[in-house]
Amino acid sequence: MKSWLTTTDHKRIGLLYFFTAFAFFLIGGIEALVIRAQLAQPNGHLVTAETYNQLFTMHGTTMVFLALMPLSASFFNYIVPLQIGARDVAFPRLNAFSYWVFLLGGLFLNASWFVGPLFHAGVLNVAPDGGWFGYANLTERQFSPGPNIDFWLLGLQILGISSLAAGFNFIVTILNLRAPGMRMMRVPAFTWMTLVTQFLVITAFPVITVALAFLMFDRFFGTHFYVSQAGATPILWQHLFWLFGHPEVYILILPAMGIVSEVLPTFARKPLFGYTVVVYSGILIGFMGWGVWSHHMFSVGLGPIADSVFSATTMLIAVPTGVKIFNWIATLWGGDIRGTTALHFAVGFIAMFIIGGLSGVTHASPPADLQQTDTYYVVAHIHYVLFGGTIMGLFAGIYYWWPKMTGRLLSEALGKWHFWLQFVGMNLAFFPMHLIGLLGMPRRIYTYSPELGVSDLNLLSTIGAFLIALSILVFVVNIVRTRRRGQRAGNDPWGGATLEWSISSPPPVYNFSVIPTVANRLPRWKTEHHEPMRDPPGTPPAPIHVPGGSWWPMLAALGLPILALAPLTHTLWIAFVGVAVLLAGIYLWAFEPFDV
Amino acid sequence: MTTHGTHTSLGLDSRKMAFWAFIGSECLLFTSLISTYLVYKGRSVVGPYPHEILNIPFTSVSTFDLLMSSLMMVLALAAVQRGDMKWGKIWLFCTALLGLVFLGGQVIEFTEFVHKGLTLQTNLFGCTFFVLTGTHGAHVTVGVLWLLTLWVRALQGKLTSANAMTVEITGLYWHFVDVVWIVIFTVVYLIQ
Amino acid sequence: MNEHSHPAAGVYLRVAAVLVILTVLEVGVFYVPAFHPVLVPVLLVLSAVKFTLVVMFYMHLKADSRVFTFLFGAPLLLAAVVMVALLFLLLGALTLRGAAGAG
Amino acid sequence: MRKRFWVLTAALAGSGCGGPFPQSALHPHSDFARASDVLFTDIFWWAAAVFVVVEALLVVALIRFRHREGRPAPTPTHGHTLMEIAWTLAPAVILVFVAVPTVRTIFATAGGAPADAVKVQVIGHQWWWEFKYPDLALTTANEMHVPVGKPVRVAITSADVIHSFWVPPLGGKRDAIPGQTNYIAFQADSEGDYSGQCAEFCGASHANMRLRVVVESDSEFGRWATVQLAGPAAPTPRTAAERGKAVFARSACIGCHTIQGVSPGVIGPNLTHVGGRTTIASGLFPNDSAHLARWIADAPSLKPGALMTRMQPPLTDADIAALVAYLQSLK
Ligand code: HEA
Ligand code: HEA
Ligand code: HEC
Ligand code: CUA
Ligand SMILES: [Cu+2]
Repeated sequence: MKSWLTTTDHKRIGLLYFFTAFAFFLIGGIEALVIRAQLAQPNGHLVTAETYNQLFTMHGTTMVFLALMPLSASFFNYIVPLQIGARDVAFPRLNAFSYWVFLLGGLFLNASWFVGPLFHAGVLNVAPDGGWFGYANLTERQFSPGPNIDFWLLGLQILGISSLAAGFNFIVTILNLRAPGMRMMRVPAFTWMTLVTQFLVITAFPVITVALAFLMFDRFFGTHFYVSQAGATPILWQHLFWLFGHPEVYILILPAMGIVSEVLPTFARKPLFGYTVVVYSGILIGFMGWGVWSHHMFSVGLGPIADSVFSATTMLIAVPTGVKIFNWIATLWGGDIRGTTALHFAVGFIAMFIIGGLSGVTHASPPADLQQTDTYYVVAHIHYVLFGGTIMGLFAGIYYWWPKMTGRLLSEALGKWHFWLQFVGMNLAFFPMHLIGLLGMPRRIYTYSPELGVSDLNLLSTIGAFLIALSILVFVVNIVRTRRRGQRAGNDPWGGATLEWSISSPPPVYNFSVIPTVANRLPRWKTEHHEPMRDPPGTPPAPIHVPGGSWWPMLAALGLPILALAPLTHTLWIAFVGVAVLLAGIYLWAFEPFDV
Repeated sequence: MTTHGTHTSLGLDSRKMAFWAFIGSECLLFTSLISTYLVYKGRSVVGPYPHEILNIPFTSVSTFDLLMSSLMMVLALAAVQRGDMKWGKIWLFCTALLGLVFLGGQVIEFTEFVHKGLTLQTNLFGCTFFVLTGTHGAHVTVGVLWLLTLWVRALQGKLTSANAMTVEITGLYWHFVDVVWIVIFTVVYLIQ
Repeated sequence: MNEHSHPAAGVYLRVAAVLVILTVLEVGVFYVPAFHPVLVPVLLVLSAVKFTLVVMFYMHLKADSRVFTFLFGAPLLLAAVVMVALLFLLLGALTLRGAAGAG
Repeated sequence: MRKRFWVLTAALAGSGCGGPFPQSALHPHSDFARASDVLFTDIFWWAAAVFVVVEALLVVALIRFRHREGRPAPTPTHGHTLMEIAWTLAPAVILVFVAVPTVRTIFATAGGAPADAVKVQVIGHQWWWEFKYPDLALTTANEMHVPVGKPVRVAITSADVIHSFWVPPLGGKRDAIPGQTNYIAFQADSEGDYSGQCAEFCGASHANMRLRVVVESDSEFGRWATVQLAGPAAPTPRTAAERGKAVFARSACIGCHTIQGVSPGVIGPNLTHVGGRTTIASGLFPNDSAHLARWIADAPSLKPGALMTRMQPPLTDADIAALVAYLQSLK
């Protein structure tokens, strides 16, 4: 127990990330199920308007910040150091800090469901309710007097710190801890996409930090950053939010694209087609992702010139994305494709992401988007890219790397059930939403009139959502079953080309008994140019020093939610406690002897 | 935290690299703040307005002070790298002291503004000005704490030329805070 | 590690002198009415020079690894572009609104 | 299969005249809506083509190259420059065909309108719509009337938070933003009663912030305007309506509602001609006695968060009945 709390081992932290994020995914999913149950019929009254608003806000926020990002992070943690032949990440304790901040931030946000009575309100009353992009000025104290928005903005502020810390850590890890011979153009595609993602993180998060800080000042100290009566404009929030928000969606998709780029070659037994192009297009997507944010604001009235410019830049992103897709198909082409569950999910990713991408292109055309924005058509788009894309990709990664992470193979039979249920379920749940939106149903409404003529489609969608839930249950059964009865994995159940497969599953604490020297991009494969490398010996030739654990990252992390309690409860002294804890953690951490 | 200090793929110090990435990230933080200041410039519906209140001579002195602290900082680093801990200590202390002087100046400035009727809540100028310069001030505060920590460690004899990298990184932070001020001084104070 | 590439104290002092002179110039320009038409560009250039001097010499970017230049320079460039874009979008939206819609 | 379903339903929506899908964006009834629709259809077919081609390639690859015993190990191809160029250029070219009409339509639908257009000012409130006709000097709420076949320019703003004005059959939405005015322009091409809805999340009753646009002939529009311009109907002496007027005048109503010559409130909708509307509470309920009575007694129970609070002290049933009679008399 203690060893898990103080761990600085990237593999353990990876597992902690996985199970925590998966729990949040279930919570976000349950929120979605309640949403779907409410909307199964017109004039539904399962939940009140106020509860519904909290549900979709927390659903979006949870899925984005507490489920998908940290699920990706669990692979960054577990896999990246293994893929580059490192003993750990560059800053193991900072890594632990990131995890604890994430956990505490997530708990802080979700605590809002239950702590209503402390704020003289009921349970299920004070959770955030301004939508996941929390548009000002609805979020100002004047229009949202309760603590709901406070929970949201403080929680996001905490989570941002976690992501930023991880961002610096992984950039340095990938740039600086590669095994000898592993030049940048030999780095596996997943690690490459991780690197691009982290650059997006460290540049995008400061912007939302500032946006949230303004909101915080407005709510707690009476400033007027988003108050039009004072001469300001609430549109500033939208710019700052989407300056962050659009890079954020690529933060969510790029890791999944990286996973797919690993899974396809392994199961087609063919190198990734156009590796260099795939890597560069990933970089390009990340880069271009910075120039398109106003496509979320076509209805704001930015003027025809701005609309045209942002429309064009947005459409351009289809080019590098398409390039990736074509290269993936070309990877399969001429291969010897083994239909494992991981491959199913990777192919599912491609098939579904195309739909989401193409609806994205219809959004990118402002006059068309004016009929689509803020309707279920957008909800369809986001779930095709986020669920059809990211979640599918992450499941591909889970089935692919689970044996590495636990030493046991997930059941393929259950895996196929999981995949097909999820595939059918998601299309049933999200495809009708295109039509629902075009037929005039706005998003974020807790009820709709039967006159709209979308009741049947909504029912269909709800049925699909419950099918997805069923598929997730199958997955849960699969991991529980695998714990005891799963087939042993050995070092390399799939015949992978990259370094993580050269060591035992799960790997020893020190990862590599001898740090491998890398001579090419596919070290463990035989190609026309080279023979496979020799895997490191099972036991290290000399004892390897492994750093012990540390309590201080957790202590420092604890300072943050305490600090956040101060504004939430309007109590100054708590702020001093928070700062004291934070500083204590940092000082103890900085002066603790810790050698790697 | 000397992680893999000896063997890195780029032959660069990991902490220093992380710090440069951090500074890159901070660029976007300050850009967001400065952009907001600029966007809202001249949009306050009530006074006081910048030209009525900003004290250029006073702030010029603060700017000079911060520039000099940067000089002290590089001198401190050079001394530590030479192994000259005597001067290392002196320069470190001077850097921190000048940082404190800057903060003192900011306290005086803020108090004066409040007396003249400009608070956080008064108008958009107040909001954007105090939050921007306040964020910078918070960075200076962290820097001063950090410098003083190093100075105390040096007094205890625990900071030696072996820790030159620590001092160098502190310096990176300190100079960055200085260049941010260079921009703020121009954009907020001189371009009214 | 790379002490040799670090400039000596003399260089630091000279840079400091230039920084001070530039600051004096900035404030001077601010007070000379003749400069008012070109105040903004002049000030921007002067402060950019100061910025560059500190980064190049005090932060040793001039002599240090290109990796650091990239880690700092890329976000800085991005930041600059973002700032310009924001100014266009928001100032345009706030002041030209009437004109845009009146047609 | 999925696509066929789409096309089928889209066709369904297109053929049924307004009927089953009153808020459909696929069934345009103005030049603005038609421009968006034409563009969308155009992009949709491009997207459909890309979809079919790419998914087909994927499926063919999966079937042709699935694992079979005895298949020789694949040759390790690493890439192909010409192909890379080809599949970079092909999407780029398609996008040109999407981007050019897009930009053209953006400028064509930028909200410009001839000087003689009917001008309507739309003000979003939590959670109802206020409509002002500056040229006609009249104010109404929740039901907007415009003449058919005439250019209409709508100026949109908000009194509190951000809303979005959206009547799909007449065209795309524009946000109602406090401190800013946005414009759309359209020319309705057939008479009818179109429904719309606030499309930007604006708090508790965002779902209940609906509206209607009545597109009518020029003469009917003129008649409507004349009625709106007149003062409120005077209730017949010694009827419930007259008692209602008295109740209104001594209750909190006057603080929030305007009835010309009776009360000046501006927090809620103008009630001068409320009896002439077909719905109340921004398109939520039919304007009948039962709903009016329940609304007056306890609006928030019908519409979560409604800023028309329960009257304190509560009105008696008789008072409410009188108020209903009065409001219904205000045709
Ligand atoms: C994983 C996350 C993710 C990804 C990858 C994307 C990808 C894209 N998105 Fe999406 N988007 C979101 C998540 C994502 N989006 C979310 C969460 C929102 C809503 C936020 C909210 O309001 O709550 C949103 C909203 C959103 C909007 C605003 C809609 C509105 O509110 O009105 C727009 C508008 O342009 C848009 C466009 C695009 C485009 C053009 C892409 C492109 O990157 C897609 C590119 C891919 C393809 C095009 C398919 C593959 C390409 C080919 C096969 C080549 C050939 C193709 C052509 C020639 C067209 N998205
Ligand atoms: C980031 C990823 C992500 C993911 C994965 C999902 C997944 C799902 N989403 Fe989500 N959604 C968003 C991101 C995401 N969503 C965002 C950003 C918004 C916008 C929010 C806003 O407007 O602010 C949104 C909004 C949104 C809406 C619109 C709400 C509205 O506008 O009013 C709807 C409506 O149907 C919806 C539905 C679903 C469904 C049915 C799923 C399903 O796929 C969920 C599947 C998961 C499960 C079903 C969990 C399984 C649970 C069990 C099996 C129970 C077992 C229990 C135990 C073991 C204890 N989502
Ligand atoms: C606190 C302010 C307030 C008071 C007092 C008030 N109203 Fe209202 N009223 C509103 C608001 C706000 C709305 C719009 C609510 C909505 O649709 O969300 C409204 C809506 C209405 C409507 C529907 C109008 C329409 O066009 O749909 C009627 C009818 C009405 N009020 C009648 C009354 C009567 C009668 C009284 C007095 C007994 C009264 N109101 C008192 C604020 C008030
Ligand atoms: Cu008004 Cu939503
Ligand atoms: Cu986007």
